[in-house]
Amino acid sequence: MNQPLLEIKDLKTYFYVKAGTVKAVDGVTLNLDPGVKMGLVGESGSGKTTMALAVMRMIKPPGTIQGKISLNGVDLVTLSNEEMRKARLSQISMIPQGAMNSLNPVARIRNQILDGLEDHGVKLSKSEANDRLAQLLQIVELPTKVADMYPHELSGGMKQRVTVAIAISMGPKLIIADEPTSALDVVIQRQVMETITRLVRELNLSMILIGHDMGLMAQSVERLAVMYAGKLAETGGVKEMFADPLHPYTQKMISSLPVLGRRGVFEGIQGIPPSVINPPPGCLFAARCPKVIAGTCQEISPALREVRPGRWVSCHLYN
Amino acid sequence: MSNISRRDFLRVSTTAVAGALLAACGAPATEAPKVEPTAKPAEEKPAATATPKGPVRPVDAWPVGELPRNRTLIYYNNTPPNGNFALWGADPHQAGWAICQEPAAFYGVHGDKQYMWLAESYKYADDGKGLTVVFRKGIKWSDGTPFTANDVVWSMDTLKRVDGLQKAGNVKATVEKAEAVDDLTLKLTFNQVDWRFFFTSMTFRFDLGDNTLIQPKHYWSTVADDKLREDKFYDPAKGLPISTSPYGVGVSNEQYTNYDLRKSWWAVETGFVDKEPDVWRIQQQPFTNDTLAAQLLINKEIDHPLDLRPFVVASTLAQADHLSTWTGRKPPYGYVDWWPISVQFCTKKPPFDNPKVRWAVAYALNQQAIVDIGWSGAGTVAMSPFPAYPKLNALLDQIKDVTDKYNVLEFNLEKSAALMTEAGFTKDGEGFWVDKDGVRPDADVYAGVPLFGDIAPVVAEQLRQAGFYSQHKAPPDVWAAKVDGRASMFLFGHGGATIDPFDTLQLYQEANAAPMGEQSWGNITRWDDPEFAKARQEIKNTAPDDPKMVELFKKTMEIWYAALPDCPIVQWYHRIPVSNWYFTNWPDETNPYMNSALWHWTMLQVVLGLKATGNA
Amino acid sequence: MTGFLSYIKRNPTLGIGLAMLVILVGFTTIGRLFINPDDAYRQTMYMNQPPSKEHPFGTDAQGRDLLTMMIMGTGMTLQVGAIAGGIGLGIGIVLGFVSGYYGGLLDTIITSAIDIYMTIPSFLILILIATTFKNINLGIIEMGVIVGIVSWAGSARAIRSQVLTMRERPFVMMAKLSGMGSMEIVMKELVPNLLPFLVMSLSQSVYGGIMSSLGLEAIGIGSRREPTMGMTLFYVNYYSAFLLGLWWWILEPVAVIVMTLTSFVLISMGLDEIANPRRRRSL
Amino acid sequence: MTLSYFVRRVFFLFLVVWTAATINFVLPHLAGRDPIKEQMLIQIASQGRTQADAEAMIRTYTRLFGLDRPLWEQYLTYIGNVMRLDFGYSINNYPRTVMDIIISRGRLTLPFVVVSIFISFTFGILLGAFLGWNRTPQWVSNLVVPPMLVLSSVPQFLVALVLIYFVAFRMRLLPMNGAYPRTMVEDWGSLTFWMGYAKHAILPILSMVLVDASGWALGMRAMMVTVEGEDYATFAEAKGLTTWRVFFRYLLRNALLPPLTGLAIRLGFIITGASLVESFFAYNGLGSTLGGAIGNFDYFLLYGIVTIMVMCIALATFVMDMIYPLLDPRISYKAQRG
Repeated sequence: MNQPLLEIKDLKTYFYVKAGTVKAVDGVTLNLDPGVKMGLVGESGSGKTTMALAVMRMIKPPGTIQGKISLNGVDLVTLSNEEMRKARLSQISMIPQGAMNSLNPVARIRNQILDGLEDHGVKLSKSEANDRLAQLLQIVELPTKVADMYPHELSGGMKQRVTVAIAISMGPKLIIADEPTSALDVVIQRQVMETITRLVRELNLSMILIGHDMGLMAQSVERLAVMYAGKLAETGGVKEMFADPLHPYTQKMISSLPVLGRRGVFEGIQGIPPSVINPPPGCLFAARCPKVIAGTCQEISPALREVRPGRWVSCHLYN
Repeated sequence: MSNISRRDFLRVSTTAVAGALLAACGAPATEAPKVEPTAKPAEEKPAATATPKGPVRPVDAWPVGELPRNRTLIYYNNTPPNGNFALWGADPHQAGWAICQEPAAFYGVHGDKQYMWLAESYKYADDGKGLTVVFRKGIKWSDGTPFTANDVVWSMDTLKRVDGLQKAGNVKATVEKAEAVDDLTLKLTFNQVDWRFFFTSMTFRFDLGDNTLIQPKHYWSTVADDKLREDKFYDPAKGLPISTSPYGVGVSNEQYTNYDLRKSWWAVETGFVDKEPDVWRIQQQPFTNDTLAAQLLINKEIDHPLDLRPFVVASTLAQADHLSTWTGRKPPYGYVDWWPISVQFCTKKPPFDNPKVRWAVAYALNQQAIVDIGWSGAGTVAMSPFPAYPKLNALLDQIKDVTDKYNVLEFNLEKSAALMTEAGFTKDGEGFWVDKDGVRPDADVYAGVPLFGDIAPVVAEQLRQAGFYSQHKAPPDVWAAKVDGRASMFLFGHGGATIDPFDTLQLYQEANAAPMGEQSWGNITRWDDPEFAKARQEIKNTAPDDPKMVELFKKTMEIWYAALPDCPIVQWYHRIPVSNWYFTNWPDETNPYMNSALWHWTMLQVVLGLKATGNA
Repeated sequence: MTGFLSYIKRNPTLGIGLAMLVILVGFTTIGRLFINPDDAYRQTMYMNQPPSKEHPFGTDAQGRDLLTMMIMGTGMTLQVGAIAGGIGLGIGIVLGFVSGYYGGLLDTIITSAIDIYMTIPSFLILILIATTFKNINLGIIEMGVIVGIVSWAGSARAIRSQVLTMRERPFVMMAKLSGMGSMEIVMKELVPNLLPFLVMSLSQSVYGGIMSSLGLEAIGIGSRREPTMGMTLFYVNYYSAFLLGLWWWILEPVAVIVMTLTSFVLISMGLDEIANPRRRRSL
Repeated sequence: MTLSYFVRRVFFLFLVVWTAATINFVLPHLAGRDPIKEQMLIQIASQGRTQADAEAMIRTYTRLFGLDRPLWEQYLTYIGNVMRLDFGYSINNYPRTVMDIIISRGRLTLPFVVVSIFISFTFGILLGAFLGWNRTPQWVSNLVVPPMLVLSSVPQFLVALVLIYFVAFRMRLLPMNGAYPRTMVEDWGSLTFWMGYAKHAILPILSMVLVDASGWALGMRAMMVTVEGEDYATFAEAKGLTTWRVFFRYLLRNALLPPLTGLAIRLGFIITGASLVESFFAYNGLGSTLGGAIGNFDYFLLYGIVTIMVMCIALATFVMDMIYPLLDPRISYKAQRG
């Protein structure tokens, strides 16, 4: 456990648009050890998905990525485009958000799975390919005949299982699951999530699970990171965080859950999240913060620091 | 695309000829044969086919293969016949294959030349109720069958016998009986006096007339009467179409039609013509637009287009030295056609049933401005419904007191307004004439597409300036609009008159002046006047060179001018730039052996006059 | 207003399109104050004059002042487009809503009609109508009406499919449950929600109307007198302006046409971003 | 493919043709026109006939064209004739039949129109996809899109005029007019003829392609942007696929579907557009014949061409309907397309 699998240092993802600079992700620092599952939570627009895309280096102009994202000691930001492309799926892969639309509607499942393999240099004979498909589909609990079907012939849960099969097809070290079950109904959500957690455990992968279902988080992840307006508010072990939230935002968030630890979706806090276009200086939560320190919070942006082992928080309260 | 309809409009204008009668003038016509550049007296040479003079034709077979460009005359016309040389059903007029037809005689008005052709001489019966035509010896159809007077008899009989054939009017109306006295002599018996039959029905001039196309009896008598109309008369393998002409049809398709010089021609064989034409092939291509035609002329790709707009002609001449026109390189770049243009009135429709209103229009029109604006000055005004030809001009000169009294060229808005006020009109707030109910009379000027595109807008605007609520209209059904009487005013040409005013006067036939509600196609103005009819009848019975003619003409025109069923505006010009690169000796004002339009019936004469330059 | 401006900043396509349209409308309305409309018709001896002080846009072969013709003609062409677009969209809205909202047999009939109509090119029908009917005085209004009548199928189909998706949205369900009548739901719920889409359809219909009228006029089917852009092109062609090198006479109507059509294309594209949020480029 | 789908599409095909044919039949009657009479008027006037004589002639031709029978009988005969592709005689080119003219001119137009459509579509689609692609630098779009906007709204005939003037007239690089060299006879079996035909077709094709491809490209560009916003586009990239695979298989492949449905309908626009272009190149094909039929008011020819064009378009739509489910698996042969 000496070398973290993923090491994000001062990651900034800015979009330079006409109206100004959108600081979607602003100075996030985060470590993820091998085999660890981390939850990433925050309100809509807090920069979770952007951060996930930044880690995959899939930010398009006018967006930019600054900082360091190293995976197994390799800085992804400095990789060539081609190297980065190869790293996707084989090193980091993604389980996308919209299960309904994430598969190419005009291609058979077979091709959508094999395309990824083929473009990462895996050459398979026809029978090898069939074996591989059968194996992958079996892992995600789908019948083999799915391979020859089109996406529109599958249910939402089946589609999401296909994306999971694709995500693990090259045996990556890290999986980023971006609200993987958000589009599914509750029963299916649970089945799919069980499959994902089972796979992550069996294959010993690391995972970043993005979402706002705190109950799901409590069940699925070991560590939790809270994002607010493009910045990291707090990270720590999931149990610790629930038991003793440090950041006022985290505190409000957890206290607003109806029944702690059970299924409950974090819907946010009263007040409006701040605009991330040309954000003001100071703590962005200051305007909504019940414990605001007048003079300081509005002026100085709090740094993220480790207040106790494994607990990082960015708040002037803990200076 | 609509140049085709321009042709349609041209062809319409010959309405005159139907029942032409009486004229004391058989004589002048028979004296007419003169020395022409291409025809020589037959007796001077033995009939020699074996030793042609001049350049030897590089062909043994007919139709011929590829020929040098400098022996190919390329001209624009409407869409080529596309293997459709149907004679009796379709109207072959201006279809471009007049080259395949030879008449009894040709006439060129600009040089006042008559070329006796298949016929050697003709003579009217003393009472004017008959005609004898003698044809030349040695004429052969292209398939070798000798031509005889029986062919002419058969042609005329067929026109009389079968209903609904093209060009049947004159023969049906006039010819009682056609018979062949012998192989070369045709004897016609008329059911009325007609001193003009040879000229109107057997002589090619311009694109005019109800000419009887003389057809090979031996071919057509094998076709059933009810199949005549459908016969396309085309099959190169069988040598169709059969004709006496030096040119046969080689290839005819969608893109072009080749008229190739045949292996032999009766006129060379008999020595009537001293040598074969310099033009070995005539290629007819479809005319589509002025711009392209001008560019092709400049690049020497074609030799002869249809007539072009004055601006285009000027610009084209400026870009190429090898081009010339009838008037050389100066305006008006063309010759006067037989088709002077008038603003014509529907004289049975208010308010134009009132001569005062018609004259108000005449005073409102400034003819010279129409020429200046519409044609940038390249043209002349018309003060009468007659084309400006020598014999007709001479006649008009002798009735100067009438034309001075009724001067349609006078532009005088006060007189115009005074006449309108007299007719009971007042002006409304916007300055337009309204009748006593406050309604603006319909004064739209209908004009065909696109022939009048340059002058019609000017006419309409001039009328607006004078208070007529007028607008230039060119709907697709412009023809029906006139004939139905929906159009109150329309631009149109008239005539047919070339050597004698009768053909034009004949337009205003009382029998054809249908009342409103009926279609009137013979006499579109629907104008009808008993006095005029009587006077015209007298002209009909009088020879053109009779001294009485001037008096009669004066009397007739006095009635015409007073009533003014149409107001003359401009003489019509054919402005045709021709290429002198491959062929020279095009007819022009210094050498007016024929009018130069190749789409006319007289095409053969123009082609025979051309000389190859040998330019590569 | 400032909100509008700041929106335009984010949607420059719409902004440029609107700006071009405003310029054109301004050109034809404000321009009218400075010219005598009669100059667009009056022929003079000054033919084929290149641009000069007296005639800033030059003159045509009939000696008409091209500046005046452009000012008048731009308005007329826009008018034809507006009439055609309005009528086309009007029919499209009625059929689209009826078909999309009520469904059933009515929908089947209307959809089949649309399908058939779309298969028969409207330009051919236009030609048939314009050449068949006697004595139609093809003025600006008539032109607009004819073009409008034949060009409803596209917008009807598009509106129908929008209504179909709208119909399933929760707020329509709510409205139905709360006992609103069909007409009320259409007017109070569907139309406001489809407004950006309808405006976009209007813009497209106007574009189509102008395009069709230009096509007809360029081949000579139209009012010979009015200096609409299509008729001007007809005369450009008729007088072989290109051969004569009268560049101003060609360039001016083409510039107006390009600007007009482009403005409507841009407006449609811009409105599309509002009407079709999925097309917004995601951040 | 189910039988019922096939039957339904065939039925639709006939419905379209029947509708078009009926419009053709009804319009002149609605307008109260008598095509024969009008056309004969023009021809008769040049013969200088008496009224009685002219009426006899009109009677002859009315009988010949079958216009003297009761309306319903005319209609049935007419529909029957249309189904047998018999449109009667062209009034202006009598005794040529309308079908004869359509075939002999259409065969000159068909290759040139098909090639035009093919080139404009392929080129426009690729260009549009490229411009709409998020990997294409913005400046490329800024540079290319404005001229395309202009080009797509310039009348085709002006493009034709410019091309003729510079390429053919001034530089003499290509022939100015005609469908093939006038020293050749139409012979589709000969390679030389094909070469000549091709050489003459370059400029007309170019003047249509320049305008048309711009239109396709603009439409395709917008489609690409939409497709790029789809989740599957993002996921495709996350899969680490090669750039080209993402571009062709995931983006272009999906963005292509809506334009493809428009392709069949586009056929009609192309032919009408061709009518002016053809006349500028003195290309005596179907397009300029349509123009001529309008100008001459050759009713039967006009209606024959319109019907044939509608048939072609309906047939093309039918073929598209048959192929489309292969391209877009979401559309099954069973379901009705909405």
